Amino acid sequence: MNITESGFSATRRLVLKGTGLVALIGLGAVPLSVSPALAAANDKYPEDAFRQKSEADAIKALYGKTAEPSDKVKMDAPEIAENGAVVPIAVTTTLSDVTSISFLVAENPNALAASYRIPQGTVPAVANRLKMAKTTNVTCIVEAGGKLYSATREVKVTVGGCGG
Amino acid sequence: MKPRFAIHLALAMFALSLVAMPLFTITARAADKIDPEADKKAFQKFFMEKFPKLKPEDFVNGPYSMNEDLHKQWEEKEQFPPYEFSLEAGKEMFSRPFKNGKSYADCFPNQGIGIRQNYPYFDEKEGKVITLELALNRCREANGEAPFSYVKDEMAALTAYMAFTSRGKPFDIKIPNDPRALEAYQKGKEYFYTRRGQLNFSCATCHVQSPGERIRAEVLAPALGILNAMPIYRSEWSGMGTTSRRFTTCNSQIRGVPLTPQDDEYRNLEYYLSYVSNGMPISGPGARP
Amino acid sequence: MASTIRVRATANGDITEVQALIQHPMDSGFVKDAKGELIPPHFIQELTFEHNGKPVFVADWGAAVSKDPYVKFAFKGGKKGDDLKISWVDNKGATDTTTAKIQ
Amino acid sequence: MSIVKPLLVSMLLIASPALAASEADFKAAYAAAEAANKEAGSLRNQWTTTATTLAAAKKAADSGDFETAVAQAKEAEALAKASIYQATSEKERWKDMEIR
Repeated sequence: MNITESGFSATRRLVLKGTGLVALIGLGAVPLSVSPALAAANDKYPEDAFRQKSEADAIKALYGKTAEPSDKVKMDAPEIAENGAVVPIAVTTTLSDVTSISFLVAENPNALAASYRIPQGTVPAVANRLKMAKTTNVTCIVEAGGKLYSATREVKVTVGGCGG
Repeated sequence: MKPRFAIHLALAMFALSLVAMPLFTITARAADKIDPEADKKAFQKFFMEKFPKLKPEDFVNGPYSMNEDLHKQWEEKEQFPPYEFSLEAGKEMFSRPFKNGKSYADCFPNQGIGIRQNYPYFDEKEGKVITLELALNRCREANGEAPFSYVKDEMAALTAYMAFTSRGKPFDIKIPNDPRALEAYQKGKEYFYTRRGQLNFSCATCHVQSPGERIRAEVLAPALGILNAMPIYRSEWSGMGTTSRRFTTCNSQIRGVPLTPQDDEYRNLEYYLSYVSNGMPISGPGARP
Repeated sequence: MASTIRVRATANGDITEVQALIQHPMDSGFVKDAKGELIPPHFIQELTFEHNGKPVFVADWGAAVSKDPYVKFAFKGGKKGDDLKISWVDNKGATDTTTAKIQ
Repeated sequence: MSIVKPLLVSMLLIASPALAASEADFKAAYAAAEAANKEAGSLRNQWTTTATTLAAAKKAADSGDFETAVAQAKEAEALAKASIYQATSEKERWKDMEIR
């Protein structure tokens, strides 16, 4: 069945058109976050971290330190996303004393997608649905005992249907 | 878009038919008698044999019964399905009376609860197929209210609620012994198998020849049970879609100009597709990629 | 207007599992509308869950969280009948709050 | 041999300014395409690409570029004819794919 490849119709795939467009849109005035090291612990919205482009800058802005991969961080993500607008991603961990969990999508316009503060007594596990601009790596960061652990999976994303 | 392609396509089709012509004359078909019952048996047998591992009721989950990775994503979504808001809106709209005090419940048998599996039906007075969406708009007009668009959220919300009240009930489409009903059924079947659009696909090209295969990121659903989950919340539309919206978008995807929603062709198509899925449980409203 | 927050909180043993679905467009600011103009960013930034006045879960969200966002987590110390207060605020300052009973 | 071809083409161009498409040619080609597309409409089987090509032809004509306009109008006519052919040939051929 030869599917003629044609530019997919603009209106239908608008949600993915965002990839080409990198616009620095200020997210409203929010007081500058305290020194990065405490960024995650305090109760302020990590404004600066959400504005960073790359994953590394976002992690630095959010936690002020780097993460090391650990198999104690179990990540559940689809191999091929059903649709780039609704990608179910979940993480659980056996690490103890977890204070924060974050999700980053490497090649989204802004890498940091979501960050969760885990108070004492809350189970260190989160499931949510994220938007992904294209096939890329999704990374989960767990802050436990002041150190950062991570897990990464590639999730394939592409348009569906025969184009129109 | 390569206009050249269209010419080659036309020529290719022309050449193809020359080859097929002799073949066609050899297997000239007697004017076959319209036999919906036999069609349904053959239709269901075809899919059951093509997917032996699937239980009959699995077919109503479309692409999610075709692929393990997709099935997992669906199960996760179903914990708190995205059509939840539309379903609640539909329930609220369904009970809200019209300006004249009447409400939808007065237009439908059994107050409209648990009857979705009987739609579409053939109205012998009018000699036409009546679908749930058409009946809802007729109810509105009969009570002095403006009809809803067939492809927008209000119609999707109403049909979502009515489908929800019929969940699990098997499709129960009847074809009365009326030549006009048989003809409507036959026209629906013809539409289903007719190639259209510049891509020259028919519904069958995708949903009979290659269900379970991918068309770019999407996995194609089998035609059996394909309407059981209607209306559907599609991640791709990030919104609700009625049967009408699904038919018209399928047309434009293969570069065929869509007809007007609820035209005869679409209602007959829905009549045929629902009939051959008789016995399959209603699973609407559904979530889809 | 009915609340935009749908919550299901079920306690089994000491662990209360919470699922929430929130009605919100979550526009990222990168998408164009039919007329080709950019839809301005409009998304929930902070979502807080409180049990007995104490936050048990706080979400900081960016523009990459899906439309009608969903989140699932669990916490210890909740029991049937307790209240769970949920509130969100978005980048335009709009907010919504609801209280749910743990089942 | 490769030198000859461009030579030939250029000679053709020089010799044919008089043949450049005129508005009348466009109008005729456009009318034919529209008629064919109308017939496809009566068979309930138009293609979206016919409409877009017709629009392109009109646009080219409005900007005075009748050369492209005629070409596009002819293209649209071919598409419309193909959609008519598709409708008529499928009247019987749909049975080939029917599940029996």
